Amino acid sequence: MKYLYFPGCSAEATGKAYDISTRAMMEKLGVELVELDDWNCCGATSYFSVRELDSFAIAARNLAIAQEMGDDEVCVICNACYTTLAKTNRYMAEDPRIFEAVNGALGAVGRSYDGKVKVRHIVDILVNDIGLEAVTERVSRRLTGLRVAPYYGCQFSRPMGSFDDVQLPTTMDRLFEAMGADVITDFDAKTDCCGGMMMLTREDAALRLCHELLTAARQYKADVLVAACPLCEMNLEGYQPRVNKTYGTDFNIPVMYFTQLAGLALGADPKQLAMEKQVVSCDPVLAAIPA
Amino acid sequence: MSKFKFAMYWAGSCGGCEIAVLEIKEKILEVDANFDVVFWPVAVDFKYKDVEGYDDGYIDVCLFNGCIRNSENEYMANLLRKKSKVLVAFGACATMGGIPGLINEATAQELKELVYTKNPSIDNPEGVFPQEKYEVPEGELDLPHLYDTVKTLGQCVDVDYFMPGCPPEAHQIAAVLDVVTAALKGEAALPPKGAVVGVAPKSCCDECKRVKEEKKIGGFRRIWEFFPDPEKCLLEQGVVCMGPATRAGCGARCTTVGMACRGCYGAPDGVIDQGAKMLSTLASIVDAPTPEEIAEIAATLPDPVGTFYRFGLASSLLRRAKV
Amino acid sequence: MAEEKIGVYICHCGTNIAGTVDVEEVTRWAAEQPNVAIAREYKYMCSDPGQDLIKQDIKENGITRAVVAACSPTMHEPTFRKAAGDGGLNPYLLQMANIREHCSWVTIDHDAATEKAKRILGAQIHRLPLNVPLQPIEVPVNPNVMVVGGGIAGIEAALKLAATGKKVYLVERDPSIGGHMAMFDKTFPTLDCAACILTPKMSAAGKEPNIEMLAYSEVTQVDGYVGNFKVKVKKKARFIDTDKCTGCALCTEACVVRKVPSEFDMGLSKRAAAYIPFPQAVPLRATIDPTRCLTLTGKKCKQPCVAACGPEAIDFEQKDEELELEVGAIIMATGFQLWDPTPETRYSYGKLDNVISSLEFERISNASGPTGGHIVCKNGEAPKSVAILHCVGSRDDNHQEFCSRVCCMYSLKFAHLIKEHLPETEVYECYIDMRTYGKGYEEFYKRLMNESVHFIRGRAAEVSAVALSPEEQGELVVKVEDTLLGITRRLPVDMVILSSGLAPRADAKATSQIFGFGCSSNGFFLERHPKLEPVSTVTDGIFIAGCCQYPKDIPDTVAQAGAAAAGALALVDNATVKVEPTISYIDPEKCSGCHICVGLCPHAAIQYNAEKDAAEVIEAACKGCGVCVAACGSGVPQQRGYLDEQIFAEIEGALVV
Amino acid sequence: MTAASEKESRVSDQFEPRLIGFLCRWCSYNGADLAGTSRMKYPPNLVPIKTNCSGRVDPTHIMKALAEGADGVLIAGCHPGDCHYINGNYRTAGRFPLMHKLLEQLGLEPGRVRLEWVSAAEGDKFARVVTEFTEEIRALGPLGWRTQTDVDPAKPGTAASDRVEEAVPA
Repeated sequence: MKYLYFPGCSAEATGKAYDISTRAMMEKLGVELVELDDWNCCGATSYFSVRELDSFAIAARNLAIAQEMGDDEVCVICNACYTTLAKTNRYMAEDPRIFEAVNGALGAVGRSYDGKVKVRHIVDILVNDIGLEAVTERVSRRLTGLRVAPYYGCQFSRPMGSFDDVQLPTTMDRLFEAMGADVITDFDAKTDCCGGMMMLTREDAALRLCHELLTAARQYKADVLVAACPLCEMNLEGYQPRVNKTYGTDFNIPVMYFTQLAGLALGADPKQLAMEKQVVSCDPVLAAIPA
Repeated sequence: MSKFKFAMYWAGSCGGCEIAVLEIKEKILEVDANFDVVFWPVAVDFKYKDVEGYDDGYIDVCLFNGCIRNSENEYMANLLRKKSKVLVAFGACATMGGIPGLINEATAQELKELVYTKNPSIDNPEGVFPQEKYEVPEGELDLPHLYDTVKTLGQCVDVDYFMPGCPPEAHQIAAVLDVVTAALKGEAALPPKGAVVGVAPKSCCDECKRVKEEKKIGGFRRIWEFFPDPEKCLLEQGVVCMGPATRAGCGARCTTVGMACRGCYGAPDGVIDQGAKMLSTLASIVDAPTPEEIAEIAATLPDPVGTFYRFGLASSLLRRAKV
Repeated sequence: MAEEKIGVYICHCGTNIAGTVDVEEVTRWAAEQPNVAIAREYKYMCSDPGQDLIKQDIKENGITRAVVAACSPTMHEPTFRKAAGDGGLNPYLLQMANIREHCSWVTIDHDAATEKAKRILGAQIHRLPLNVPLQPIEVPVNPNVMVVGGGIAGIEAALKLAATGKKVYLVERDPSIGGHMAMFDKTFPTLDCAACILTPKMSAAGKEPNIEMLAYSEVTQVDGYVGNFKVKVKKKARFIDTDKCTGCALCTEACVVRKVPSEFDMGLSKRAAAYIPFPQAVPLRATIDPTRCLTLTGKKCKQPCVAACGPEAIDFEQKDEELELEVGAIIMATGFQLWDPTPETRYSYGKLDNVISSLEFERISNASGPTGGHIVCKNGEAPKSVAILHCVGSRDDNHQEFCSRVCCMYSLKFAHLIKEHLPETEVYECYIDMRTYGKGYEEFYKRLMNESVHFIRGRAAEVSAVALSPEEQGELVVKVEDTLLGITRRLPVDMVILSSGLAPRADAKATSQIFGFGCSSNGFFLERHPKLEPVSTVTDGIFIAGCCQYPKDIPDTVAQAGAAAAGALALVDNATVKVEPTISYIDPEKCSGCHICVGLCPHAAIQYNAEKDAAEVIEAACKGCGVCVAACGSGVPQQRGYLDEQIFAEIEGALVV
Repeated sequence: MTAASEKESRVSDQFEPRLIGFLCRWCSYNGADLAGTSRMKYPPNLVPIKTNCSGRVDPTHIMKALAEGADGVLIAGCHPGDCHYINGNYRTAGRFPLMHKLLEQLGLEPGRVRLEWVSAAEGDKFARVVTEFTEEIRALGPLGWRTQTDVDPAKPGTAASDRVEEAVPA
């Protein structure tokens, strides 16, 4: 198996561990990831609300490159990238004017895009292409007894919900159940917003959201929160100290990229999964699961 | 009194019609008693120029069999029309194009390629094709121009009567000749111009003795695949029988001996496209629980054109394949 | 064909047609078409002066055929055919060309619209000379009416019809009539008790000699046509001899199976396997639940019910009965079902206690309900705070796109009832828009605002049990944005009521197929015309009333039931009804008796006549689908009004321009 | 407004297909009416012809339309199960694929004859179908059956490809 891979900007900075663990995990699954040539930011910024058409063009450039590389689908790991690229496809398909305008822009740099490259979230690929059986077969370190709270975030299945339920996504639940974890399936904060980029502009608002999420995780007695998006992961983990300071709480909940925990179950070494990069120590998690 | 003038011509067809005339057996003597043959290439040696020499309307009755396949056919059609009082389109080919009409699925060029190169039994490395004009020491030889589209006689010239059948049944031929003779003698009236003669009213099913009941079939079968019930309607047994969309007159000879009707007598009155109608009939009796299944079964019929337009493609609404 | 003098009448329909189609140009063009003697245009052809144009031309100018280019024939064909008839022309020598719905309204470009209008009109002009005079077929009408569904709509319609002396079959699926209204406590905005106004009607229906009540029964098959429907009804076995049963309910007390969730109480109370759904049930007869009764499920039982039943009404051998009824008209009043809030996962319905549906609250607040009318939480304590969430499943692309019209009002009613029972309890109404459109509704809303209910304009985002503060501990937390204050709020409450929308019956589609009419895209029964025929269906003789057509409140339902009853009466009160003569006929002189059409007729209207060796059409049974016409290989069956040559002519005419 | 109908209103010099649509009276014709009352816009190329049931539509009608110069033919009926005549549309479902196969043998592009189930409530679907159909046929170009056989099939004549002076054999 081989996939074209779009890491996204965060994967080169705050979300480095996500990129590293993704590659490690896929290697364990025998899946080859071919990084997209000369890719650029997906455009998932406030720019979308400033100049929408330009943002479409920015996103479409990546898809155009994927098309040039002769692939009809591209794997993304970030919820924001996923939504943005999928949205671009959808708008180009539904509005010929956008289609023409975007291709006009791409034409200026000698590219064109037919709108046919499918955007695939890595969770989608894991559960629907590789399949839970195949994954389970390769599990060498079952996550028995570990209370996992899968956190999907708001852009995982919304608004499109292409491969999972819009309101109540369950793909990661099923993935970690297959890996033997004690998954908190009724974790009802699983699609609440983490605050996203608000952390930079309206920190108070973002912190409140994180506080809610962490409280929920605690009330559901989660050993670990797993995220499928660099921004979610950073807000929930990196800002725990500030949440504690603001709300007088004492959260110290491990938050991991789902690829890290899955990689662990698939027998990857914590180093390969860049787990030392985590702000909140993952040792309790490692301790909780039998080696 | 002098005898009436009889002519028969063989255009694009197999010659079966010519033989069929002899099928009337001793009745041929009556024909001889009443008619002088003034043109009948297969029987008597006349040349085209003889016919060209006749006065217009010199011929009393001309039985014209075969379709209009090439320029020579068309030339003779026009010539004989001019020279004949009564011009009869004789047989399936003349009335509706017949078997040769099936070439309307392709073009003359495709046909030539098939016959002179593509045919597996052909050894023609130089790719020699018949030329319409060819120089020889004695001068220039020429062949008629082969048409892309087979036409019926009626599509080229004004026809007085149409007599379908591949070939027309002997008893029908005899009957028609009787009527014409009587009419020429002034003893009877000719049928209205343009009439279809030598046929019976209703469809072939009317003459077919098989027991007919409600028809619902789950698929199509060919008679070599099973032993059809000799009493039961063939259509009900899944055999594609053109009977319902075919004019009566032959006496249902095929179905009587267990062969499905091929439709050589053409469509009954009121049906303008035999093939389309039969397609509708056949598809309508396909039965299954869901529309999807019905559609699947219906689509399993091989070669719809050859099945439904075996004789009638040239006279159908579409007449030929897209070129 | 004979020389015909065709009159062409082109309607402007104000600007509806003339705004897009160049009517003058089309008229000029029409005048030059073969056989056209006169071509006129007029602002409103359907107006009296417009119709008079046609009548005059027939009388004074010897018009022998006419075509009206205007709206859809489904709209005005009867109007114009009648006009032709009045003018002395056979109505079926008039055709309509639909240049409004199919042309002016759907086309942007004016030239293109004008050309299309010519093609549509041309088809009819070409066809007309081939039209033949037809006489509508007059068939006798069966005076009986069937009403399907015994809710308030069905009861009302049945009573109205019975009052005119017509025999009515009232078919109800459940053991008792009453429907949803019987479950309600109060009705908005007047707050009169539902039982007080419904039960009299229920018992009246039960006593009415002209109403034959078929409770616990379902329609399985419908044949026939307007005025002459043949309906198969399955009378499900109650395992009770209803003639003997007195409704004393001793069997229910004796029954040993006691833990069956009561449908009538939304599962909030339990009933026995032998049961009477509710005390005011009509007919007041017991029913034995075959899925729960020990005897009927093949288990051991001492059958105390048999011992308890004085009149020996219990009959475990009873079988389903199939009745064949003949009626002239049918009224559909099959109602709605509450939209099940489970898929709206963010509201945690079925996951968290005390998140309840509106119908559950109706039962809880009902004096005859499971709590005796005491509004309490699962733990039996009165809620100190209640949140009522509007538009659950409604106005939502993920669920039901439409507004159910009644939820705002019943939510206000709930708030009032809570305040009435528990004045100290805080009530929050989380709404998108407050839609109080009916008589006295807005006033009721105003009244509630003075009953210190909290109105929060905002669709609730989520109901969660996650507490962020001590006061949220053990509470249900409703997250909602107050769009008027521009803040998000967390409301800790003891009870959440989900004001679900009204949904089509799960089997509405199947039902509509049994009766032979369609459903709208939202799943409710499709009316013949949204404005002018809201209680008719495309099938003549079948009417619809109440929530099976679309969500509506009780007053509208009752009004519609009356309208449907009037529609049915207008039909069955006549001895005969005229049906379209566009049916098939077979010329035995041409038919070879091959039997193909016989087996294909969907209505068994073709039979084989052995002595003629030909098929023949049973006129009364033929509905005019034309399947036989298309299927016959010899082109023998033909359909009046849709002859092959007429269709061919339309094709030619449509392609001349 | 659909992109297609928008184009249709702008561009005038392009090929305008001539389409015939057989609509069953109970579902599809009313669906087309609904598209009208809802003021949905679609290209003007299709002329509807009303039949009581799609089961009344005889393949002969389709052939006739094509022979008369139509570039495409649409047959629209009730969804299976919704047929006002119980199962009339089942017959349509059976005839259609067989006719399709026959027309393909005669070199017709499959897209030229189309079958759709359109209910009385699906005005939007009707508008969409006509828009798509028009654009597809526009892309296929003219069928021009008349010009290729150069005859009104009813009347005698000569195929264009066959025009030669009367050849007199030696």
